[in-house]
Amino acid sequence: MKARIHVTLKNGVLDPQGKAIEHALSNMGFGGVDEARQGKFIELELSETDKDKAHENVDAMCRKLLANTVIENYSIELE
Amino acid sequence: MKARIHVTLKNGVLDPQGKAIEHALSNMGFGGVDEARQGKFIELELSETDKDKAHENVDAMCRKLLANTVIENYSIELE
Amino acid sequence: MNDIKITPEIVKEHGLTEAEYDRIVSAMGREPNYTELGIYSVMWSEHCSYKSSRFHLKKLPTEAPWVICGPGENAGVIDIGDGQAVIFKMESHNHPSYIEPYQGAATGVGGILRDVFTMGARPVANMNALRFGEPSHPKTKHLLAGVVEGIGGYGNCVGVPTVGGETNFDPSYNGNILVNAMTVGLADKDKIFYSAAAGVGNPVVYVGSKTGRDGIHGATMASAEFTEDSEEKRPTVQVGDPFTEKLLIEACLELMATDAIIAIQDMGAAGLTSSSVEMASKGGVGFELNLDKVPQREANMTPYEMCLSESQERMLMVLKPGREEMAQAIFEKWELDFAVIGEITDTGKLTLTFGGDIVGDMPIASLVEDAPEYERPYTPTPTRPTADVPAVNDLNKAVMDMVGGPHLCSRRWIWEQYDHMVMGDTIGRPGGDAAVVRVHGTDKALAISTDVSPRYCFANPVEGGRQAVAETWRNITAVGGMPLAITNCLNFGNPERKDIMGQFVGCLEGMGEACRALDYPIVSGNVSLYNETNGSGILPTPAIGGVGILKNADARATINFKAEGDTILLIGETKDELGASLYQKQLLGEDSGMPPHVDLTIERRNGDFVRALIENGQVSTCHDLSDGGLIAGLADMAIAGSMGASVTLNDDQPLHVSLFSETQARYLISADDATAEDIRREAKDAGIPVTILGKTGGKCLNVNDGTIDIAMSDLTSAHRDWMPNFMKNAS
Amino acid sequence: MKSAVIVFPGSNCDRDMAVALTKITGNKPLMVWHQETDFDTVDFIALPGGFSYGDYLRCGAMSAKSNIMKEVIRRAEDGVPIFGVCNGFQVLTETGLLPGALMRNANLSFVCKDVKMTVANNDTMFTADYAEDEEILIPVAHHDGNYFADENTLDTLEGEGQVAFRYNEDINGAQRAIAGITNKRGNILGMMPHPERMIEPALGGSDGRKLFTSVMNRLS
Ligand SMILES: Nc1ncnc2c1ncn2[C@@H]1O[C@H](COP(=O)(O)OP(=O)(O)O)[C@@H](O)[C@H]1O
Ligand SMILES: [Mg+2]
Repeated sequence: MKARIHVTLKNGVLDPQGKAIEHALSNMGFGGVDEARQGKFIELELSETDKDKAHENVDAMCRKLLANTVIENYSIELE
Repeated sequence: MKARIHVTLKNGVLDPQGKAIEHALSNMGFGGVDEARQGKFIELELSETDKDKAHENVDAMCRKLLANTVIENYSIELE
Repeated sequence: MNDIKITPEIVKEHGLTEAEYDRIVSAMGREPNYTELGIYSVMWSEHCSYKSSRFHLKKLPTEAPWVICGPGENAGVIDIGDGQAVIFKMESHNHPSYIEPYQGAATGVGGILRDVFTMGARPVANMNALRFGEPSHPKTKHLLAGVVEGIGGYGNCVGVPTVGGETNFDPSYNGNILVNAMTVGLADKDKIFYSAAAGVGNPVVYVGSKTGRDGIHGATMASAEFTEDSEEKRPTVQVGDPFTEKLLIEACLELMATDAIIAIQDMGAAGLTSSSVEMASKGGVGFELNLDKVPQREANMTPYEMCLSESQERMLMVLKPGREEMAQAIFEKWELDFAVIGEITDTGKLTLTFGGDIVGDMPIASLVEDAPEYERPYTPTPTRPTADVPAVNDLNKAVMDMVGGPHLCSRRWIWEQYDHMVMGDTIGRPGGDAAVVRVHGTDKALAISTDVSPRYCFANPVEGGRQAVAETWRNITAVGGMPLAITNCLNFGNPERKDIMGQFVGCLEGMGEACRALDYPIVSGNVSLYNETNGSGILPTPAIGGVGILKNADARATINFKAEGDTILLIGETKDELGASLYQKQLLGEDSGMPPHVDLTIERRNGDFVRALIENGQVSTCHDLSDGGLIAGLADMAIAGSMGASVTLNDDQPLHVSLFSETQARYLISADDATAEDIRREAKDAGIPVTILGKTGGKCLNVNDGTIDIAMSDLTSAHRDWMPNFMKNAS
Repeated sequence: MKSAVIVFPGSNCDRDMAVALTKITGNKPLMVWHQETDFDTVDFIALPGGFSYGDYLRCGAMSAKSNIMKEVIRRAEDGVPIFGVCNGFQVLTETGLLPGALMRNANLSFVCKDVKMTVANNDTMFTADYAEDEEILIPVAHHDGNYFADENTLDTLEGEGQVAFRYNEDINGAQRAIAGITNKRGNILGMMPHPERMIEPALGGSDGRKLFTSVMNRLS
């Protein structure tokens, strides 16, 4: 089973990478970008076949390592 | 309109971050992770309302800035 | 894959000529299979075989009483006393850095680090010599930003300080940037590791990262000219993993503290193939490798791919029998792969098995010794007539333009992205002449400098070759160091062109002369040819990396003026030498005439004099003169010292000559009046030209009572800001 | 003063820290590998700079989960002084021993240079030898030193005197120019600048020494 995890910054947390992207795009002449945010996208290949168990597991991974819940949110998709 | 962009390493390109995540998860006692890959997830808030134009635009942004097409692939979703 | 029939097209794709292919067939006594062809092609590539350069490299002086190991091993080794040795080398990563600047430069740093720690040294300093196209070229910013980030990204993470380098811009590098990286390491003299394999039956061990399909054909790419479609060769780019490199350094050094290793070699260009062939060839033995045992990152890798992969952060070792378990425990502690992949044989062959079959079987000797060697025809660069270089109208503006322009401005924007202090021994930081790094735990220090003036090499290769060597010698001297030996990275265009080959031969001749005259041998180096795009080559760029020693790290000089009211002295004579100068090129847009002459006797005499002044504590402020001449040197010292200076130049030459001439073997020093007077007398007695120029202090740089009068605040900001302004909005 | 330096895979200022501790305290520190679960009793624990686990995922994230950090957390609870520099600071925030997070520098570039900073609170065990508001020069070398915490946390930090050092110029975008903070109890300090690199004139200055002597004096 594959887990697709998005780790994004919480609202209100400054995002230096996103800001830099906004800046760079506008310098390059790309107009009309009102905001840019950058997060992480992590894909895990799991041997688990039970969806519920997998979700529980991946959720623990996110809480304990993959996301820093002080500043980040995460979401999990399994397929 | 919102653009959601995934930037991932091309197949076969070494992913040191993914490798380290794999390692760390297994050290922490999370078994059953056969592979981990890390990519970027970028969200853009666009003022463009025409979907085709937006796509064209974002595609150019990806090629010129957001992805390093030498080693990375990208995909775009608009909503 | 070995069923693929070898056709002339396939041979050509591998960068081999028909004649070379015939040579392979006769060496093997049969047609090679696909894997074997691949292996021959990388072993016989320019990059691995030095086929165009070997003949001339042999002429370089490589010996001195303090040389422990000269060219031929992974890096050069010199003795610095007290049972310690310095191990160093410089290497190019030009082509990969043009294609992917971050990863190209990063893996360049990784590769040169491995060359040095594979010999038993702990790396203690990195340097980088960089050349980019003209600032206005659309790619320059992007390449500069990526290269600097890549060098920093790798070096910072590994924890080896990047302490200096050089950075030039010239249109000839528009399509071929140069990224040359140098590593300096320290080892115990009796704990140096070599690559010659020995002992039939001994295990061949693979450690480090797993093998993937990275950079296959990298070595052949580095040996081919760029054409428009080489941007298509992209998947050959390798990704560096500095974290793994750091672990590899620690694990190798830990194993090296035992007696388990017989031979060790990093897997560089052409990976597993070239490392095993070189180890076997040096030891006069054969290798049998079982490719099934190679740690693999990807599924279904073929023997061809495994042999040619340039995955990074891997090493090959021959261990004493029975030490495998102990060694394995060390590598496992550092979380690195460890695999016994074969053993030494007495067949003199490289034998490869895979899935129970023999997939390659080649005589080692033929892979190495039969590699073609070309004495390529060349035409010496014609001597140029001397040039008459006129004065410009506005000298104030000239100084501002030069000091605050791309060629002489501060490189701070670059080195602030490098951790230049980690390891706690950097006492001479970037921004001065040579970098100074203490030999940990002693009173000694190493002085390190990389230099070459491609303008001079183009105008007159022999003079340029001499000058490059002499300039590193001078930079080391200017901090108080005794220059000991050099490494080099010879970057040139297509050697199949007679004029390019003429540049190569000329530069080497000049380098050799300078090395001999200065007792400053070459102990390692690297050649990068075919730096050419669509038939237009780079300026000849034989980058030199020099290493010297300060016996007492406290007695050293820095470039900043220390106190107001000190006397400024010029050591050495200024001649009318504005041919091929920066002044001529930048301000007049011309490049003609002969470059400054390097008189090696004078070089040595002036340098030895200055070094003695620093060693005995009379001088702690010193700067050698190079690009931009006297005024550029003076400006550097004033800016670094945050104070002005007033000087008078009345040497019977036009003022623009006194200011901008690039006459060699000159130093500026400053000292209090009494010491300055002593120095003047000592110089006179020694027959060394010395001129008292003026005084430090004030808020302006003032020449000849206001003929030049520039506020230090303006000069300082122009010098500081050019590069950050230029790099704004780079991506 | 007996100290320990924790070594993670990828730490690279561990030797620098050990040299500084040896020179200033006169005792060689214990070097403790991340896989250990226990080590001798010490008076002071340092988490050095570097790129533990390559700084992959997030700086300090993986080290924060290592065996040894469980023990470090236990000792911190016992009141043992803990000092994290650069990557060590990042590890401390990742474990939650210190509040907030260290994000990518605002201009996204690694920065290595001497920085003027101010001792924002000299009434801590780590800063007592400095004068009030003393201006000191200490080098930084980091890619992720941009200190972030929500407004409430920042107010609390300031209100409780937990801000130990502040940059005099904006070098990385850190909120309220915060360069180093302590925990509420005052036995844990995390800072981005490297005092261990500024302990003798040959290195460019000695302003880093007082940090170590402060702790020494407090403990003796
Ligand atoms: N790419 C670089 N990386 C680090 N330091 C650099 C780089 N380029 C230039 N420098 C530093 O800038 C200073 C000036 O360089 P350069 O003009 O080449 O010196 P010199 O003329 O004395 O050889 C030196 O201290 C050098 O080490
Ligand atoms: Mg110099």
